[in-house]
Amino acid sequence: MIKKELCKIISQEEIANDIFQLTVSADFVNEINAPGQFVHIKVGKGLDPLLRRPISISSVDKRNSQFTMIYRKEGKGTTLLAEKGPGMLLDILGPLGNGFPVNEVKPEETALLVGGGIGVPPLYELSKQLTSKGVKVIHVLGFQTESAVFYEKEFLEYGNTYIATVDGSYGKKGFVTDIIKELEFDCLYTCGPTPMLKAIEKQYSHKKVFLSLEERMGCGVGACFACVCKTSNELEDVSYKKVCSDGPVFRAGEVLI
Amino acid sequence: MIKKELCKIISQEEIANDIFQLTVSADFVNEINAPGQFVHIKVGKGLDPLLRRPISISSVDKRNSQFTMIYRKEGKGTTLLAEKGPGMLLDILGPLGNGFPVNEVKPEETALLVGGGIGVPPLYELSKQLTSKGVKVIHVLGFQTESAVFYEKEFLEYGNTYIATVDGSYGKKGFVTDIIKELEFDCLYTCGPTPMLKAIEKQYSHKKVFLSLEERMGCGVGACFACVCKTSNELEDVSYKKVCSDGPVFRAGEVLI
Amino acid sequence: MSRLNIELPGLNLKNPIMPASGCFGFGREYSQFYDLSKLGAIMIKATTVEPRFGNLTPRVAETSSGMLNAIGLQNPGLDKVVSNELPWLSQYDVPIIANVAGSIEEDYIEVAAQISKVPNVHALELNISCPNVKTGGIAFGTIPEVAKQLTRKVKEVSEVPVYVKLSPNVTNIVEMAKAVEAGGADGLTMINTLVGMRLDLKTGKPILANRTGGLSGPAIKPVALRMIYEVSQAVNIPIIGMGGIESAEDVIEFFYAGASAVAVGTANFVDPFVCPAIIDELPSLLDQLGYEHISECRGRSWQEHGQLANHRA
Amino acid sequence: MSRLNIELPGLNLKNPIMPASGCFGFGREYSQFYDLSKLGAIMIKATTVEPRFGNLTPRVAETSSGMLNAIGLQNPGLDKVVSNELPWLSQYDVPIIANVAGSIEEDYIEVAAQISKVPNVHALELNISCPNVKTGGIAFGTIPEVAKQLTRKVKEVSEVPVYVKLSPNVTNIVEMAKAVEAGGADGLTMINTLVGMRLDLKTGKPILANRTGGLSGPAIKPVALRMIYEVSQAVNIPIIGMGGIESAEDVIEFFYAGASAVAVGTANFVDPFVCPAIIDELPSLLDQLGYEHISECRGRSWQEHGQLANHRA
Ligand SMILES: Cc1cc2nc3c(=O)[nH]c(=O)nc-3n(C[C@H](O)[C@H](O)[C@H](O)COP(=O)(O)OP(=O)(O)OC[C@H]3O[C@@H](n4cnc5c(N)ncnc54)[C@H](O)[C@@H]3O)c2cc1C
Ligand SMILES: Cc1cc2nc3c(=O)[nH]c(=O)nc-3n(C[C@H](O)[C@H](O)[C@H](O)COP(=O)(O)OP(=O)(O)OC[C@H]3O[C@@H](n4cnc5c(N)ncnc54)[C@H](O)[C@@H]3O)c2cc1C
Ligand SMILES: Cc1cc2nc3c(=O)[nH]c(=O)nc-3n(C[C@H](O)[C@H](O)[C@H](O)COP(=O)(O)O)c2cc1C
Ligand SMILES: Cc1cc2nc3c(=O)[nH]c(=O)nc-3n(C[C@H](O)[C@H](O)[C@H](O)COP(=O)(O)O)c2cc1C
Ligand code: FES
Ligand code: FES
Repeated sequence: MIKKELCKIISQEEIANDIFQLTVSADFVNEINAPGQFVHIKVGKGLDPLLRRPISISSVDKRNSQFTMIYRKEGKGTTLLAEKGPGMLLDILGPLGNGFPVNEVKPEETALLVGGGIGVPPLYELSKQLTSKGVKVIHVLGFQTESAVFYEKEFLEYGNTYIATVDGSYGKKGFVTDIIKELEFDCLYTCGPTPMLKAIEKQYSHKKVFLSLEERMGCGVGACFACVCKTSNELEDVSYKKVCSDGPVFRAGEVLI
Repeated sequence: MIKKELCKIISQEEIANDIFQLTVSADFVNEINAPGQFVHIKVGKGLDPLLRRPISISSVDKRNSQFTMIYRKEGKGTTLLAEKGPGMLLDILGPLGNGFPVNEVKPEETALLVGGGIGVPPLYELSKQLTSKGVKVIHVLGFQTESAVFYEKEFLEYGNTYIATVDGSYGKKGFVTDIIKELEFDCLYTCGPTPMLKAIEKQYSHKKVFLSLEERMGCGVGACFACVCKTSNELEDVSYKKVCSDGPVFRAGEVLI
Repeated sequence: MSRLNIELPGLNLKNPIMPASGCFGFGREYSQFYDLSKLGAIMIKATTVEPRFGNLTPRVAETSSGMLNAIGLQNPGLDKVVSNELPWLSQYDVPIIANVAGSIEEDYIEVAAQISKVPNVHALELNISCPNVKTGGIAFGTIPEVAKQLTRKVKEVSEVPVYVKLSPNVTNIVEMAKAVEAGGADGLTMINTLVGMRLDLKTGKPILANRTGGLSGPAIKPVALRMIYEVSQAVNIPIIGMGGIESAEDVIEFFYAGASAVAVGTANFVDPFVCPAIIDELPSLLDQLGYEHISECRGRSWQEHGQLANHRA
Repeated sequence: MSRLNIELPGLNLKNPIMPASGCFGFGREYSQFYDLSKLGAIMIKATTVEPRFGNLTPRVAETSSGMLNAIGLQNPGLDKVVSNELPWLSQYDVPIIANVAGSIEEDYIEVAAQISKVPNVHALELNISCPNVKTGGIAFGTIPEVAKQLTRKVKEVSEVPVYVKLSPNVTNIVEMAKAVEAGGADGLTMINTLVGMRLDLKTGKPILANRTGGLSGPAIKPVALRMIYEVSQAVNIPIIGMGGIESAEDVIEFFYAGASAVAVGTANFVDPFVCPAIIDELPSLLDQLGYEHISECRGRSWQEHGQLANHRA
């Protein structure tokens, strides 16, 4: 069930340059059923900005009825969000969408989690859930530059973690795709910029791959048709999927990216 | 000189039902030159609401570089304003307009100050300044109902204070105009709803009367022609006045209300 | 007894609040949030003869107090709407207004003929004003004679009353309204979106793949009110008003301007509960303003006080 | 050397930022805040032959991200503007664009002939689009042939280049633009305000004494951008863009759409320092976006990359 709730901010912290980690308490954490789901946040009370902002859930603490998000301060909405402090209330709609299927990989198998920039956060909860199931996880995380790197330590707790930066200021210079070439895995989960997703999809068309897509959204719940993508099989009954309600996670090959 | 300044809120308090007293610190207090001037406040940081809100200065504390306003929570802007607390910054443009001429009444003479509802606040600083000059002041203040009454005690410090309420729940039942009929004075200063100003102007056409007008404003500084009123003398060189920059205080008879 | 019920051609509304076409899909999504029977009516997403995928993405862009959309009339097509969506909606006690779109006259006629036969479709909304389709659509909405002809032909085949949805992107809205009234329209719905655009600061290119899109939301409310004010005084058919409504106060403002019912579009995206919230707030707002029934508010902006049947005491 | 200078017919602008007509009076008030020589130009308040008092008050109403105004072209009249306002403005090193208004053709012609002789008036802005005057004004701005004739006649008498200010309240803005270009216009300014309305919740009556008014501010920015985008591709004369600009980012967006300079209206009321603030911010924004000169931004939304003279490195 999707809920709309006024959630209290528990903490907010800048964990890398312009990258914020935001924890809120919410009754609807019980409704979160997979890593990779997202929420839709009304950043201000008035009309400015008007629309909600989609942000992924990066980790869930059901015991304390809390969940955490990690976002980059980009434009108007996230800039305003970054100004909020503990105790304030945030109007959040969630949980939304379908997340990563953790059961697609068996205990003892290896999952490769590939994240790019602000696509990294949802992989964190995924990693937690996979390892707790006994799956071996490898993380490959790409960032622009050293100051944008976050959560290396956190990911290391769950498995091998490779970092790539575009400018080579940290980790390996280059793209995540350069690193993953050399790795073995049974299932790949990825979230990040579209070119990265495309490259991965192409490279591993024979493998089991799950991608999390991003698209500009209106409603966030499947009603407005803003966030559609075409399905690969044009002959199918319905030739499109909605990122917000059918996704954001799709099996590679299912949709055209 | 008109300044635009980020003013820190020193205190804000609800002093009657929906009536708020707001004190801010501002460097521009030195520029305030008469009671009855006003400021133009940007209530929020974003675009909602878009326009500034005109609010009168109700008292000035030059020593501490502070001034106070009293306003009624009415619509969107004042509702947002009422939510602000000490320490927050407010974008204020001021001081604006021309206030009440305190020199139009001599020491020992009697000034009658007549305020209606939210027109009462600017009279408070006026009363302070007149009494400090040795003028005798009488206050006649009208409100809707008991719960809307404010500042009776404060005005009493400076002179006789009559209160009227429309529903008779406090003071005398009726309108200020009923009370002032029985009073003697040399000069009358008034601020309040237009019907009240009209009645007073008519009743005392032979007397020295100064009125503070209200009009919906755009710029607040005289540039947009939103707030004009006609001058009484159509033959004059300029047949209109701007409430924001020529007023808000006018001599009765000078403009058509 | 009710203070909110409104009778319009084909529509017996328990209250005058309905989601606007394209902002509520076919109701399924919002049925997660509340019982759709609570609504006065539902305006479903535009339906065309064939399924349409619509425009490329991005399809939405935010603006100050508004948003642009260029969905491009994506919909599953007449057959699916008739066989899947409408039967599903029939579980709710709520009249459906079917939004009818197309590229050529024949399209409109076919959709109208078929969809108006479905029992829970109580009225049609002829979408001659979608700014996001390349052929046809927009021209129907800007040339009075063309709009009139189309209205007439759709009226001939429709089994339910026909409301025509007007485009605000015209020099003379009254002329358009009168033309479709002359064509036999039973009512008007207005306004559709204003054509607008945003550019991406980094690339310099349009944010929307379709380049331009339709502006909706509170930003357009003053334009909607003005047009309803003008049109309601010039025609004798009722208007379902829309454009930026997000509160009970807004609803009253639209009634004052001349609307007989209203639709809520963009605000559903901001708050999925906005329609039931408005419905719940209206009675106390009526109390506060001194009206017994919401219909007393209609046209107050232009009616002489004497003219009002139920004047505020 | 400068990164902001722009040459337009009659106008040698040190930067492309100017206050919009009606939002800056004749400059006196804002000269309290900063040195007016800092501005690219000043568009002064509409001038008519005779002094005008304008409409009754209230003349403004707030809307979401916008405002309505119905000033009604209040101004001291041609003689006073020529004898008092323009000489006062001549103390500043800033070209003046005189906004010319009237009810009948002869009015425009007389104002244009006289005011264009004043040395610091470097261009005229023909206001055929004011929505707040009852006679004349609005018709000039909505009928292409009428606008073209008026432009031609004003061109005949004007001693400086003539820019025509377009109304957005038309079905086909490109047609209007082409008509005035054919009439000899040296440039366009766009957009004027959209006609809108607000009603008072308590009384049910229009807030504005004039009932309807012109909608300005950020709410209309997407409409302005779309119209400039369309028109700039269809005409060969430059456009001074306006409609909701309040930041340096907005300026770039208008250039991308196809504007060659911009005017700032409503934002002056929100922040009297907005024009100099934008001027000061532009260079670093250009740096950030990788442009040497602001003119490189012009028309990027529709130009092929190859077409650009100074493409971003
Ligand atoms: C399913 C999903 C999950 C996401 N999860 C995260 C996350 O965990 N962390 C994170 O930092 N970002 C995430 N994003 C991207 C995030 O939504 C945008 O960065 C954010 O909306 C930008 O808002 P803004 O107001 O700062 O930017 P502005 O540019 O001012 O926004 C203007 C409009 O464009 C939309 N928009 C701008 N960029 C994007 C984008 N990349 N994707 C979708 N809409 C956009 C905004 O929502 C808004 O409607 C996610 C996006 C989606 C679709
Ligand atoms: C010179 C002057 C001095 C004033 N001093 C005071 C004061 O000391 N205390 C006080 O409580 N009020 C004062 N007012 C009235 C005050 O400006 C309005 O109550 C306030 O603007 C309402 O804003 P809102 O957002 O709450 O209402 P909304 O109705 O949401 O405002 C919508 C728009 O209408 C304008 N508006 C609404 N009511 C008025 C009004 N009565 N006068 C002018 N504009 C209005 C607003 O400024 C805004 O632009 C003064 C007005 C003027 C012109
Ligand atoms: C995403 C979106 C899709 C829309 N699709 C349709 C449509 O299919 N048919 C139609 O007639 N109007 C459509 N509209 C217009 C709305 O029904 C409505 O007229 C307009 O948005 C103004 O109302 P609002 O400001 O409350 O959104 C759409 C609007 C939006 C925002
Ligand atoms: C109060 C006010 C008065 C205006 N007066 C005039 C005018 O006299 N002549 C004119 O051509 N435009 C006039 N305009 C329109 C502006 O010049 C401008 O085209 C419009 O406001 C859009 O720009 P903005 O959104 O930046 O305000 C006026 C606008 C406002 C808000
Ligand atoms: S955002 Fe509305 S359908 Fe996905
Ligand atoms: S408010 Fe602009 S002139 Fe007074």
